[in-house]
Amino acid sequence: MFDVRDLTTSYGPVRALDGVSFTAREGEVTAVLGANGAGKTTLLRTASGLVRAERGQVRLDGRDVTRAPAEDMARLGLAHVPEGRGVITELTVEENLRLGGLHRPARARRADVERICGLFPVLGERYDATAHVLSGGERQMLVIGRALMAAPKVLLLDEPSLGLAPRIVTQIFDLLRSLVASEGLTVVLVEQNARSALSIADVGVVLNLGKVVVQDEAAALAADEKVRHAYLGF
Amino acid sequence: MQRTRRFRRTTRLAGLLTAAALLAACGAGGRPDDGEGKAAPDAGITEDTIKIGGHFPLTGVAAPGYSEIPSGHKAYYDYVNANGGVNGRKIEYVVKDDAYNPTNTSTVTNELVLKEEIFGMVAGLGTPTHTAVVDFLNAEKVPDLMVSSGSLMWGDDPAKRPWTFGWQPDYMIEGKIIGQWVKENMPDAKVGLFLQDDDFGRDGEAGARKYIDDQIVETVRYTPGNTDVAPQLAKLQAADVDLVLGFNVPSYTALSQLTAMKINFRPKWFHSNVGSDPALVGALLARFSEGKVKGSAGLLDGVLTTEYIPGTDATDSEWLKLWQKVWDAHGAEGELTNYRIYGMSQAYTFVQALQAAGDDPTREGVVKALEKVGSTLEGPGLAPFRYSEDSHLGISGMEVVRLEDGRGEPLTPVLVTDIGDAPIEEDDSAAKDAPPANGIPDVEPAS
Amino acid sequence: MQQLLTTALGGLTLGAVYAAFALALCLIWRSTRIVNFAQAPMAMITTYIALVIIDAGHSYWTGFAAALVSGLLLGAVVERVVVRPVEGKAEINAVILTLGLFILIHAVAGIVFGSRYRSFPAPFGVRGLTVGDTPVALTGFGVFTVLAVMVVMGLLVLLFRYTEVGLMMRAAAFNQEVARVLGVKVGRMLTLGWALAALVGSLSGLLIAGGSLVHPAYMDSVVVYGFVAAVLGGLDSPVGSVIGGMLLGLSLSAVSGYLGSELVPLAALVILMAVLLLRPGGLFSHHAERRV
Amino acid sequence: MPTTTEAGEKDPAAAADGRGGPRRRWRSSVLPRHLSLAVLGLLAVTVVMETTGSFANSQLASMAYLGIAAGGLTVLTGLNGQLSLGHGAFMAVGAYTTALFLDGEPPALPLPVVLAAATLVTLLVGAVVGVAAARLHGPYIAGATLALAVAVPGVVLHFERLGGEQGLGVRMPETPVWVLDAAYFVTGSELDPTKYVAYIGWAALVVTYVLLANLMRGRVGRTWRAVRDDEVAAEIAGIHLGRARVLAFVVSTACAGLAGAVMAMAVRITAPSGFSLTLSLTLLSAVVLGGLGSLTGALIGSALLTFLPHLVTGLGTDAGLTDVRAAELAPAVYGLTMILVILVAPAGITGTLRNLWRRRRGVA
Repeated sequence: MFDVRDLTTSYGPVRALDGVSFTAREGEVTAVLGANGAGKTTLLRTASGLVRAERGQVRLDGRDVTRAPAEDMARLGLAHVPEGRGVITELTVEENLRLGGLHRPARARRADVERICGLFPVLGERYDATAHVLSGGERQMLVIGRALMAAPKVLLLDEPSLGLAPRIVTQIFDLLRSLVASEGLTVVLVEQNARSALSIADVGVVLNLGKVVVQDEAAALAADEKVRHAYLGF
Repeated sequence: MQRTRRFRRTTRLAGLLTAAALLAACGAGGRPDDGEGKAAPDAGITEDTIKIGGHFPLTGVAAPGYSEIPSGHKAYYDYVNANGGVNGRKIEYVVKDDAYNPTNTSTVTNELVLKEEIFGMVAGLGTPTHTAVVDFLNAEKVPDLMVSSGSLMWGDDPAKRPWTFGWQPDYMIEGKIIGQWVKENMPDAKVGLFLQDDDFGRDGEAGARKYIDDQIVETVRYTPGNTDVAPQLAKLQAADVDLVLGFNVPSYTALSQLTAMKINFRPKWFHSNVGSDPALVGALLARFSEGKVKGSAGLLDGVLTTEYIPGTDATDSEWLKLWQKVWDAHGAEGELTNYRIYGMSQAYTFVQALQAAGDDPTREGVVKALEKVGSTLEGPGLAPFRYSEDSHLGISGMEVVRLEDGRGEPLTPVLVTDIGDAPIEEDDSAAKDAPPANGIPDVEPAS
Repeated sequence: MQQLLTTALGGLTLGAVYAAFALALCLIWRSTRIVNFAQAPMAMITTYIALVIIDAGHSYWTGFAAALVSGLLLGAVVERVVVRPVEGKAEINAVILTLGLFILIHAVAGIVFGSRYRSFPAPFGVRGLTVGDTPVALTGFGVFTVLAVMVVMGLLVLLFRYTEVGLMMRAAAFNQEVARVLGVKVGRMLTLGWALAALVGSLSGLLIAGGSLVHPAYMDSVVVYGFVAAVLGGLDSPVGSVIGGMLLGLSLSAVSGYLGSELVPLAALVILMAVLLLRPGGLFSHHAERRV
Repeated sequence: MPTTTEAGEKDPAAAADGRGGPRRRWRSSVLPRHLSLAVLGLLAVTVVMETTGSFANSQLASMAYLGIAAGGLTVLTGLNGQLSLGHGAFMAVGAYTTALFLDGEPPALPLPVVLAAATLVTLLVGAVVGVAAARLHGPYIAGATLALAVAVPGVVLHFERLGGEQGLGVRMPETPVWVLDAAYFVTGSELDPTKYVAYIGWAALVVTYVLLANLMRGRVGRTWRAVRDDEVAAEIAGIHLGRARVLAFVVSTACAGLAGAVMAMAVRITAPSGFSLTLSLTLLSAVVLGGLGSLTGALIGSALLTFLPHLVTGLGTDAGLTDVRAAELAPAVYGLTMILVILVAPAGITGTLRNLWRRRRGVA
């Protein structure tokens, strides 16, 4: 369970997050939606410790991790896949995967690699290639796979659909959905592509100018024409 | 906008006013005829002090070694001052760092002459560096004595540079003496030249070629700063050279010895005086002499060189005893080295020149006195100075020695000569000069 | 023929030294995308530390080890105290900073150690070896130099390719933020990168000094040649650095022997420009994507 | 680099003019302002020169050539973001050109023509190097220019005509009688050769700075800044990156050439050892200390480098250090200051002062 309470963050005089609170339940996908600049990315960056919170709390399974440094988050069970995919293109697929499981014992890691190559066969095929040669969709699979290597409880995904063809987006979202079901993951999915996100999410949280304006079941949000028009753009 | 306009108006006004004021203040009449005016005969000298200056590389790549010379000067002047000075005047030696960079030499010489108002420049070091200031010193009529360099420029044309004097034997006569010795003693040797790529190497080569042009089979040059001399020595080795004549500085003597060892090159070596300093080079090489007797200069054994003043190896020389006494009493930190002895020997000559200029020395007086009695001065030099109205070149000769166990064993009497086609002659007259008991010269005023 | 061989062997040992220096530059470049122009004076200082220890009567190897350890520490301290604040800022700031460090360390060495020449010992002999009856222009220490550089290069390759620390260092170098969220202590990796680089730099200092003379400026020419060597190899690759160093050593030795030693710096410049303009990725790059 | 370090970038007067009137007026107001500043500067120099001794005059001459070169370098580094560690080499080109043209009795060309020729020759060399350098970035350009700085003295040694290690003496032509008369008429004192060179240096500096200031303020300057700040954006805005870089390099090297010419006359010799790496690094520290991208900063930096070593060495000697150690103090202070400036006040002296001033007036 991932819990955010009254989270507030500023960049200099600009307040990017203003008292955001919501809860992402275990085994569910929580979609965080909103326009460009609404504070979605800042929310994830603050949660994972890359940006310092000014006020408020981030809790992981009831434990306060607000002040924990970003380097410790993976060990605490939180995996953050930053925007722009975050594949280290200079390293090979294998090395990228290995990086995901740094704090795990060697044997568990080897098993994980096998499991992930099973989930994403394309990674197995390109195992020794430099990540530089991967396509956009393959890179997205690689980062998700790498995040899973940490055996996280909570997975924060930032704009996984960015720049991908709709067909690939569907493919990745389907995969994500099945992962949540099989692994019991808690997923927080930040998306501009609200329609696709809501299609796989259980809950939706809508941000505007750093504040939560609506939060509801995904289906209900998708059905609410007012919210859709005002904030979600479809 | 307001501000700009006001600013601009102020600017213009200020400009006009200043210009007007300047014109009014000094616009009176033409310029008086250019007179002598400038030479200040009494600059740098008072009733009880005389201030002189020198430029040396105290920092940078040329500093190792050379930076010790001024400390020798200072020690000797302190010694003289402690014994009452010269005619009651204490000598103050102002040393400036030029990092062996002519630009800096020019700056610090300006400082010495124009700000410190020194009486004279003494022992300014280096050919490229001193070249930068020699014309200035002559134009300002500042005595420029005992330049620490063996270039011919300091003394071969007194009409052009009347205020400048050399001190050490110039590289050309050294080249001649070495050349003649090789011709007479090793007529069958195939000679290779190992030269520093400047006037030092060039003048030395010119001197040597007067005698052994036909024996020289290969010439290589190194650039100071590039410490890898293996390619140069490999070239000499390939030419089957069996005698290397080195006109190089001491660090390159050590480097060439080490490199020759590395590449299995075993010729006979003849290093010019500048590069042979057996104490320094010996100490540098001692580490590599592979278990020979306690820190001896084993690697240098058998190396030929020349000497023109007694150095630290001349343990029974009265001069060395004097220098040691002076250094122990007035020296800075560190030991007595040949660089410091060089400085003290120059300082000794300067004190003589000052005495020769009389009770009230003037800049011109010193120069005249050196021209008049310079060739008769008795000092540590093994050969007399060539100072006269026609030549400002320094010590006229040297002896050829072989280094054994860190000491120079003379192979020849003192040989003296001059630049050009002057013959080489034996002249031991100055070699027997001994220092006065109190260690301070006593030269009669020249006039 | 003999001259060619001697020049080549000399170039090889010299090249090994440039290679070591290029390795150090490459390490820092990999970890912080900074070219450390102060590498040479840093190595000079650690060589002096070794010299002080050896002159105090300890063995060569004690001094050798002390120099490497002090290099490690110096690198870490410099990264933490001086370089950390400019990491990720405009490239030019880091360059100016390391140049400032260059001038400062130089001057401090001049003040502390004085500027006279001192000789530096070398193990394994400094006399040319003989193979059968033929003397060759290679000393025991020269062989050690080449071997030491090869071993260090090998160790670095192993470190980067097969160990977790190496992987983390590379990750930290390529993408700090991603590395952080994956649990890499980026700051520590950067410090480690500088420390290792300074250690390798110290090694190059010791290898240049061995059997030769040292003074505060004795490493200065290596600043330029080491940089050229690193660029030849692509700045990013330890193996490339070593090959680049060797090639440069051979070429410069040949220029010095056959054309004149005053042209050596010019030759280095020409080689550098040719590589930068024709093969920006270095001689051994597969994909020329580097922005130079 | 923070944009606030540029000379008068946000000067209230200029900004006010720019807002207050049509573009034409903004442009036309800059030149007179620079010119009046120049006249004022020359007057100040004259006053200082006439009230100080010969040594101070010679120091002012050094400051002038350092200032000219630093001005050029600050344009390149501060405004265009290219770092050159090889400006000493370009000064060498200017200096050697001057020495060659002044060789001969009387010299073949009048002095202003010689200065122009030195500038032009260096400019051509700079153009060649600039074309290559424009393709490089950051540490690569630094390394390449570093190699250049080291290579040029070697090249000089290679050609006999250039005098080898000893270099070429620079024969300063006789001061023309009308200049002597005019100088006496205005100042009431004799114009000695030292002072003459110092005046030439400062005249050259003022001309250079007026030209540079106008360039910086104009379209060209904006182009350079745009390239420095964001290449991609600049390219999208239609700026030819390579051309802008080469132009900045050429302008900057032309300054170095002129500086070299003045240096040759002030030092009276050009020798390879005068153009060591130290010179290039000295120039760089001048612009960093003063504040990158600011002409005032370059001038302040060169003043510091002219007067500081003297001061620091004096302090060291007074504190009882040996001559050798005292001599190392000056570089130690530079090095330390360079580091501190980058760490604490990356805007340099001028930038920091300006920021303080703004903060006090509550503008920022």
